[in-house]
Amino acid sequence: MTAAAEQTHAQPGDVLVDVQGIKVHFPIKKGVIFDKTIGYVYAVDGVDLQIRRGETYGLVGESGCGKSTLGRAILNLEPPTEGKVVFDGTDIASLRGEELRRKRQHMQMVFQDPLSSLDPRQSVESLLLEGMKAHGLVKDTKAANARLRELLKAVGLPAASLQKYPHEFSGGQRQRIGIARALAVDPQLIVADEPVSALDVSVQAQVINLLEDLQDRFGLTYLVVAHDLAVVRHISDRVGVMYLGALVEEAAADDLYAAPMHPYTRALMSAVPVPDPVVEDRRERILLNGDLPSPANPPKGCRFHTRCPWRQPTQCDTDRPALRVVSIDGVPETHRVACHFAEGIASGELQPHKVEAEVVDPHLGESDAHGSLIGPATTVEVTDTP
Amino acid sequence: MTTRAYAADTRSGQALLSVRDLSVVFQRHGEQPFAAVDGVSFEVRPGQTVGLVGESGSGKSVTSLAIMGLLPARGNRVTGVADFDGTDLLKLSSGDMRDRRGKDLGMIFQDPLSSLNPVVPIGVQVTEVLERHKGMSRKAAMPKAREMLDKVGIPDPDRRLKDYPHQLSGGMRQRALIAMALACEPRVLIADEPTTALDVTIQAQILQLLGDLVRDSGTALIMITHDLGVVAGLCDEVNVMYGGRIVERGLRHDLFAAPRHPYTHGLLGSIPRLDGQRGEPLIPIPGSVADNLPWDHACAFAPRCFQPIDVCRSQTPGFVEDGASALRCHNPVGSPHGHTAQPDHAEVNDQ
Amino acid sequence: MLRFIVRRLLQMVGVLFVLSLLLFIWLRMLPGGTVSAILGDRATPESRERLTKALGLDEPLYVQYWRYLKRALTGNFGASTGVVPGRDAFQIFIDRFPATIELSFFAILIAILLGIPLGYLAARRRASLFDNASVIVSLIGVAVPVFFLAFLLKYFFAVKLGWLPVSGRQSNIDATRVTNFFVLDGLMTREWDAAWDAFKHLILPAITLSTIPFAVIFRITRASVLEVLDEDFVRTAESKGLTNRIIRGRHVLRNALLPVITTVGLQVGGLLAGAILTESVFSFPGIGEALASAFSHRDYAVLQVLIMASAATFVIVNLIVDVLYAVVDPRVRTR
Amino acid sequence: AQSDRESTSSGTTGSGSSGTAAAEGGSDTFTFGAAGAPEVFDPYYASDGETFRITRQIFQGLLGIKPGTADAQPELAESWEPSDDGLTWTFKLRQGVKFTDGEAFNAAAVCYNFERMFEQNEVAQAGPAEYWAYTMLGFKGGETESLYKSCEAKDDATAVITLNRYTSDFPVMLTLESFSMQSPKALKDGDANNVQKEGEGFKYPAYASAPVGTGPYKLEKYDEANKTITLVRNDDFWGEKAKTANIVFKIIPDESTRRQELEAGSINAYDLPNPADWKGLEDAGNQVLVRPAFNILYMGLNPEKNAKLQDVRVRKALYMALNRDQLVATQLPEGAKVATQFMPDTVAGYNTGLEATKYDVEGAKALLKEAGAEGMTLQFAYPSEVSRPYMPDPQKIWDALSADLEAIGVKVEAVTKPWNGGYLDGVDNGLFDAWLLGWTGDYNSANNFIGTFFGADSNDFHTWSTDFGKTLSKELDETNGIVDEGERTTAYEALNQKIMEDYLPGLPISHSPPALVVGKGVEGLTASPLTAEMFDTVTVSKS
Amino acid sequence: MTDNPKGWKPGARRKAKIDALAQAAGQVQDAGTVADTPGVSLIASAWRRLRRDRVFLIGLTITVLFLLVALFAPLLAPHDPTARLLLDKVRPQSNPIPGPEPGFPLGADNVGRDLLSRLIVGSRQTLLVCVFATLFSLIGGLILGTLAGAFGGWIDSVVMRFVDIMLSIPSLLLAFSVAAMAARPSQWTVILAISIAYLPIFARLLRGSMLAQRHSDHVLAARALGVKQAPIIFRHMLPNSLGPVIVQATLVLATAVIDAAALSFLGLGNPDDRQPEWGQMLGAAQKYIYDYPHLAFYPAACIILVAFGFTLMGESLREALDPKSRR
Ligand SMILES: Nc1ncnc2c1ncn2[C@@H]1O[C@H](COP(=O)(O)OP(=O)(O)OP(=O)(O)O)[C@@H](O)[C@H]1O
Ligand SMILES: Nc1ncnc2c1ncn2[C@@H]1O[C@H](COP(=O)(O)OP(=O)(O)OP(=O)(O)O)[C@@H](O)[C@H]1O
Ligand SMILES: [Mg+2]
Ligand SMILES: [Mg+2]
Repeated sequence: MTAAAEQTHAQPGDVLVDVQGIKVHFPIKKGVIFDKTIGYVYAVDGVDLQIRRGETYGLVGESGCGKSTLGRAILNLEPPTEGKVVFDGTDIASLRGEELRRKRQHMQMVFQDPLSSLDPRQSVESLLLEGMKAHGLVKDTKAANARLRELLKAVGLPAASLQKYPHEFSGGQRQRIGIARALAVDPQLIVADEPVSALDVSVQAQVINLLEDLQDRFGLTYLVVAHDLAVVRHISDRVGVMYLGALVEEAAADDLYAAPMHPYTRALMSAVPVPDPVVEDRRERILLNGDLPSPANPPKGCRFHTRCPWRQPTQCDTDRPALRVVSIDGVPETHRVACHFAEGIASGELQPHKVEAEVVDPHLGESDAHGSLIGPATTVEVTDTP
Repeated sequence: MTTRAYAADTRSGQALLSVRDLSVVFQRHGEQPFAAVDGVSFEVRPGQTVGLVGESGSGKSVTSLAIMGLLPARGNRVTGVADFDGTDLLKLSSGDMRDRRGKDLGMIFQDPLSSLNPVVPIGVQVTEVLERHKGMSRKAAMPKAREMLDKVGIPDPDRRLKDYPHQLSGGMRQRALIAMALACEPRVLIADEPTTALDVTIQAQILQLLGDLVRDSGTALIMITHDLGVVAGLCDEVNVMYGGRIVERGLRHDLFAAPRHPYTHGLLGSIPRLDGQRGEPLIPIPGSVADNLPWDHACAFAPRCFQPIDVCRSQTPGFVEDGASALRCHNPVGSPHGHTAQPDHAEVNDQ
Repeated sequence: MLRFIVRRLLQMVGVLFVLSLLLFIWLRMLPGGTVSAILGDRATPESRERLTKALGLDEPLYVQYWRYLKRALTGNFGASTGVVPGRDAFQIFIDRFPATIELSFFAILIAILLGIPLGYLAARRRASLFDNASVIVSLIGVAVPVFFLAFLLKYFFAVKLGWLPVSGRQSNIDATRVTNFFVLDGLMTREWDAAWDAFKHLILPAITLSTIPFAVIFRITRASVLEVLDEDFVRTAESKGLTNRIIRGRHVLRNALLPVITTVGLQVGGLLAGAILTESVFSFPGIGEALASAFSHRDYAVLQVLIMASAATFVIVNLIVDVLYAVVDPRVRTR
Repeated sequence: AQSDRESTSSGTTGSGSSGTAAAEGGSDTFTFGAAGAPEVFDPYYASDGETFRITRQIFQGLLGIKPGTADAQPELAESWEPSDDGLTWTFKLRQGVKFTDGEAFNAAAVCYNFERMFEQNEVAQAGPAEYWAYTMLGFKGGETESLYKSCEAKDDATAVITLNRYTSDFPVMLTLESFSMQSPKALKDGDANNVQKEGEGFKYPAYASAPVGTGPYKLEKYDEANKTITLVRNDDFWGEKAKTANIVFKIIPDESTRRQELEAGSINAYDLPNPADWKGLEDAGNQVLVRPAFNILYMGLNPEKNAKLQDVRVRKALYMALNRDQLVATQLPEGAKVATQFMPDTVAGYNTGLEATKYDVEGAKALLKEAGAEGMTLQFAYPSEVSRPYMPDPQKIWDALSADLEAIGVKVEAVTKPWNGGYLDGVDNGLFDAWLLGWTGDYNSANNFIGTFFGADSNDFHTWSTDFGKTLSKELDETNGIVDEGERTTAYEALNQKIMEDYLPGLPISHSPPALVVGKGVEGLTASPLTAEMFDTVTVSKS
Repeated sequence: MTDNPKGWKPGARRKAKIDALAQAAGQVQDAGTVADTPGVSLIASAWRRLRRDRVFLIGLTITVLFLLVALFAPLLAPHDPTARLLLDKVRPQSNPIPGPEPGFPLGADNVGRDLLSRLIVGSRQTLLVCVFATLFSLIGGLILGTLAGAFGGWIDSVVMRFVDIMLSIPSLLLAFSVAAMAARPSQWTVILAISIAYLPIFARLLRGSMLAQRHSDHVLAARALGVKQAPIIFRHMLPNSLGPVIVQATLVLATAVIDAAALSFLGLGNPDDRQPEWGQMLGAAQKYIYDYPHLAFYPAACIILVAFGFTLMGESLREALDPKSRR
């Protein structure tokens, strides 16, 4: 975590959210009579990140890697087990009760599933007013009404929506309501947890554009959580890639795409389908073997070593790499990666190999012996490197 | 309405499954009849992958279920032809259809966990197909089932045979489903959003598996998805559905290079691409599916279209086929009436 | 799994302990009491006082409870004062328990054998005449008061037709008692007539007792089959072209029965409650009848033992059901 | 009036026996539907009718009861003679009688029995030996002096019992089933007196489940799991052998079930059919045997609780308000009578001259006004969960009476408690202004009625809080002490009149005949006012 | 790298983007998705579904009839239900229960009170018993369930152990004991007894759905919004957990009547029969059941009918509120 320490001293004024070594461990309970904790799900296990005022920070990673938990922990909706979240100068991870509640005015959340995140029994009006009331922003009804209209207009909903209930809207409109609700209290930070993944492809763009537009108008800071790398890259200034509770790579969005350094980022990028047959036909595809290990029992050393095609003996299995700036020409300081061999991989010195997966499944490698239909799915196929 | 039967493309052999003018009308007690699928025609040849794309509710699943004869027994009316190797599947008795399912026609569903019986071991779920269609005993079928699991890349198949679905990871479950569908070597495989519930890295594995399968065994694959990216990588031919009808068809390179239907066009323009330029605003398709017009006397997509013309709201567009491609649009992108896909179409539309 | 069982059993001990305390206080707060029940309308203040003192009921509650607890821990739950005066309360439980088990067993058997198939059929033919009719029948079973139903059953099958006995557990015949499960005893000793006779005595009370569990099992089965029929895996099974028999048995029923199993467990509590009425109207010498009689006699010792035993039975049966559930449902098993 | 464990019958003493004749062509089993389980088979420790019904067939007392009446008759004692002061009683015993365990019945056995009853441990004194405590008033070494002093076996055939004080209840009280003669050897072997406290109940010795008497039947088995009791004929019985070889008591607590069992033919008789069922039962070919009423239903009044009741005019006004004729006609079984005093007419000392108080609403109102108690409030209680021979349906009786009271402007507050669940407690503790209760005589003695009601220092009627209470108690004591029977009877008659006309401590309502029903083909059963039916004369024809 | 048909330059023309966006939003309005009709709440839309449900309508009709009868009972009853009009005809042996005669279509009871009037007026007490018993158990269950479900943790553990203990005692016995505890039995003791017997069921049910609500997105959203604890519980969690509880309540309404009858049967019911109640009439009828089964039949039939009505309503409510069965 030395890298993180360095960062905190950088430009404190500019940083809105400073997450320091945050951990969220969910206890696994079992026991006679009284529940006894027999283990933990290491959902988030030591993450440092800074979000600057006005920027959009994207967080990607596969299902279950802890993105949502991290997002919630930052808002203290999931009390962190360890670590600090300094928001605008206050450590919110340590806040409780009324103090925390007051602080919430400045940090809001937009949820993945627009329907389930809206109380089905409240009309849009009461949904929107609720937050304002909670923070004493409603002075008189007239002003409140004007404010509601303004909000709806900002998210592109007609004023008639106020008297309606969430189930009467389409998916995209519901997400707009969710966004309006977050905006209602004039927040500085909005954590958007998969804001578009539940939406139909054709309306995703509406919401993405809306988010960007609102950022421009209100100077918002975003933390956008998503599993769709394309979406994240599209809207984010900086992107963090998570794997099994920790950040494995962090860079400006364009840098990350131009030169992914972590083997996992590379695999992830190569796996995202592109709606273009030309690209699809020629692209490099790194097929990973096996599945995400359980966060309750994460592998020792580098968390990715069980699936990593570039895994090197011993060090990867024992040492957990920290996020660091790599010393490669042309790679900016803001591009950090948690891999022991990032330089070797980038230079091509190290070549990918067949993964003998362990932990997840001891017999994984044997499948080839029996004339598998799918061929060497366990190896990296490099059909065409651009 | 000028729906013609889809003329088989003779370029690479005979169609194995040819769906013609398939319509499914749902009629619930006391409600208006509702055509979820309306005159859909397409065909698929051995070794070919045909994609069916479109957003939620466009009738993709209903189409596939109709072909498989799996729609609920009551409350719907299916018309049209699903010609499989000379027999019309839609005319078969339920018993005969039962004989075909699993043997000639295989199907893979979206959510691998809910599609597997949680209380029956994987092995039994694979062998039961063999027992049913190959007349094998459970004992004889086991080694074959093991072989199938192995084939789809499930490690340690012996152990997995005895496992229950919840003990498998998402990717493995989907593989198990594929193994089941493939156990009797069906000639047509319908995959209904087989990767939607999976992570990207796992999705890549499964797509690879399906691609190899079609290539190696000559199975005809109907790939249903809403993800254009998936289609771009896998399908030979793509059908785009909207509001229960196919609105555009084309070979994959043609379709992606020059989408002609405003919906296809809008779709391509509204999804961010990993390889695109960042910061470039997306052009959303306005509105949502709920805005659809009925097809009877209009184009269903007209309310969301960026270049509608008057006739769009008053007349049903016909399905015009031209070799491998086909289109259902009054004012295709690039046609004289409308505007080519210019980025500033939004401004034009202001008028 | 073993941990789970041990844990639940330990929990049960805790529950029973708290229950014993609450029960102890509660029973003694009831108006009336053992003393008036024993002395009846001849009681004089003097005899009342004498007896209260003799029974130690004049001491502070905590002293009484402490004494009770000490005794109970050695297995001595006190002597009955009303149900069978002088008899060890626990012995009464032992005497009566087999009857209730036998009765409940047959009742739940009837409920299951009727409820599950009917529920399944009703779900498959949803909204049909058959479906509606069976829903109504199940309702009538619940809404008709036990004594009325029992009366009608006895009237037709015992008095008018003479097919079945009116009440009791067995005719006064020479039957060897081994386990006090009369049907079982008859079978074990090959006294077929005794077994048959005991069985005949069970039919009407078992039917009466089964109405509520039947209705519940029927409805749960119906609802859960309806739910399972909509599941994706049934569609998968259909897509594999499996025969109807396998789809219904292996895929639909096996899943639909999971909630039914839990329900059956919970019905045990209901059965014990139902047994109070059913056994009373059929003079069936089981726990329920003893409870009713103990209650009207304020027979503390017996009430205490029986209620605690009922609670323990309830907990244990539900433990068994949970274990069974785990056996049937692999998802639970590995957790 | 036994203490009532089951909400049913009550019964009493010893047994008489008649001749035997082997049943011919009949069934060898008589099945009786009992309403409740017996307590203990040692009648000395029992107090309820269900037990006595069974033990009565097994045991006999020195004195028996004449069938169909409440009167005493010789049984194991052929005759008895008091001394002039009434303190020494010489019993001439029947000879050649054997207990069913082979022991001889003689004077030594009699004295053994009395000494055994007299000498009880503390536990038994407190509860189980209820009847002795109640009639003999004390035990050996106890605080209170017992009536019983000693017993002496003059010779095998002569037993002399000495009392400490005279009471008119002696020797009739020996008809009580509790005072039956039991085999000394069996008592000894079975450690019969060893009653122990166990928890909040009593544990009875082995003898209590293996009783040995001299009666026409022996206990065969008590099948607790099946709740049946089987008796078999005592073939060595000294008198006429029982006509039916077996008696089975099947315990069926629910009344309508008993009736169904009878109709189905699986029992031959049961006790206390609901009066509403009598007609239906008879129509179906059964016999309803109505017992002469040996009971009294009264409305108790508590002048201590409600001061208005201190005034006899108020009590009289209430009495006049009650339309008892209508009550008897509409709510009580046929044969029920309006009560004129606190005892049935078969008891010696009954005053035939007394007339029932007239139903007179206006008079009642006037009297109430005169007493200044217009619009008084009366908290009037009745029991739930119970049905007694003297009140088959307490609620309905209460309904009728309270409606009558309201008709004269009394405000009636309803109170009800379950019989064992606070009602009896409430009466004893004086919680109610007025209440419904009654009494079935234990034996034919006036003292057993009015002596019990108003005699003691404290009683349910709280007479000691009234101006007449002490006088009445003294008068009762004196009358009870008159040794000469004729003189005593006259005195009781006079006292009854005084009670009704001057004191009116409570309001006697009615006497209701309880019944017993036997099925088709059952002959030879005589209903007893004391519910002391003997079954040895019963024959059951196979039908 | 790829062909980019739109030819946009990165980061260019923000303004155009916003215009396009405004346009898109405008079109949504044009399309008329969000019409100017007032909103329809979830309940309203459930009601719309229920209105077409024949089963529900039958149940509703029965229930409403019952309510109307109870409401207008004094007007409907031909006689005073407490007046012993036919008492003179009562003879314990020959005619314990007067049969029908002109003006008394169902005859009278054993003290000569008009049976029909008692049935009609009895609907009131019956309604009282079932409504209040359900209400009390609901309120009790709501309190316990809310405590357990809203706070979780040790409160949950303690409350739920308590509820478990209550559940492990057969409910009738529980009702017994409560009824027997009462110093003065009345319909209120019956009500109390029944409500205590059902309380644990409501508590469990509510806790279950409350716990689910606790982790639901919309509750999290409210928390994230900084809404205070009390409104979260009472505006978000509770209302959304009530569905299954309400359904259960309609079923308890039905069983409460039956249980009241059982208590009466065991002699623990309301002893004052001057206010008739069906359960108690049924309990009283058992004495005469052999020869006069109609005494039991009428109240039993009424109870069955009403229970049937409530159950039908409950079942169709359950279906209507279950998102799965909507399809
Ligand atoms: N409340 C909780 N209790 C226990 N474990 C939890 C809890 N919430 C999340 N987890 C576990 O923590 C891990 C990370 O969960 P999280 O929801 O943050 O993942 P995610 O990256 O958002 O995944 P997804 O893309 O599926 O939303 C998972 O293994 C999850 O099972
Ligand atoms: N059993 C049914 N009864 C009535 N309507 C149905 C039924 N099944 C599907 N529909 C309707 O038919 C339309 C098409 O549904 P379908 O499932 O084919 O869509 P889809 O394209 O597969 O969408 P998705 O991407 O969400 O799976 C939808 O509007 C749906 O509501
Ligand atoms: Mg997430
Ligand atoms: Mg679909």
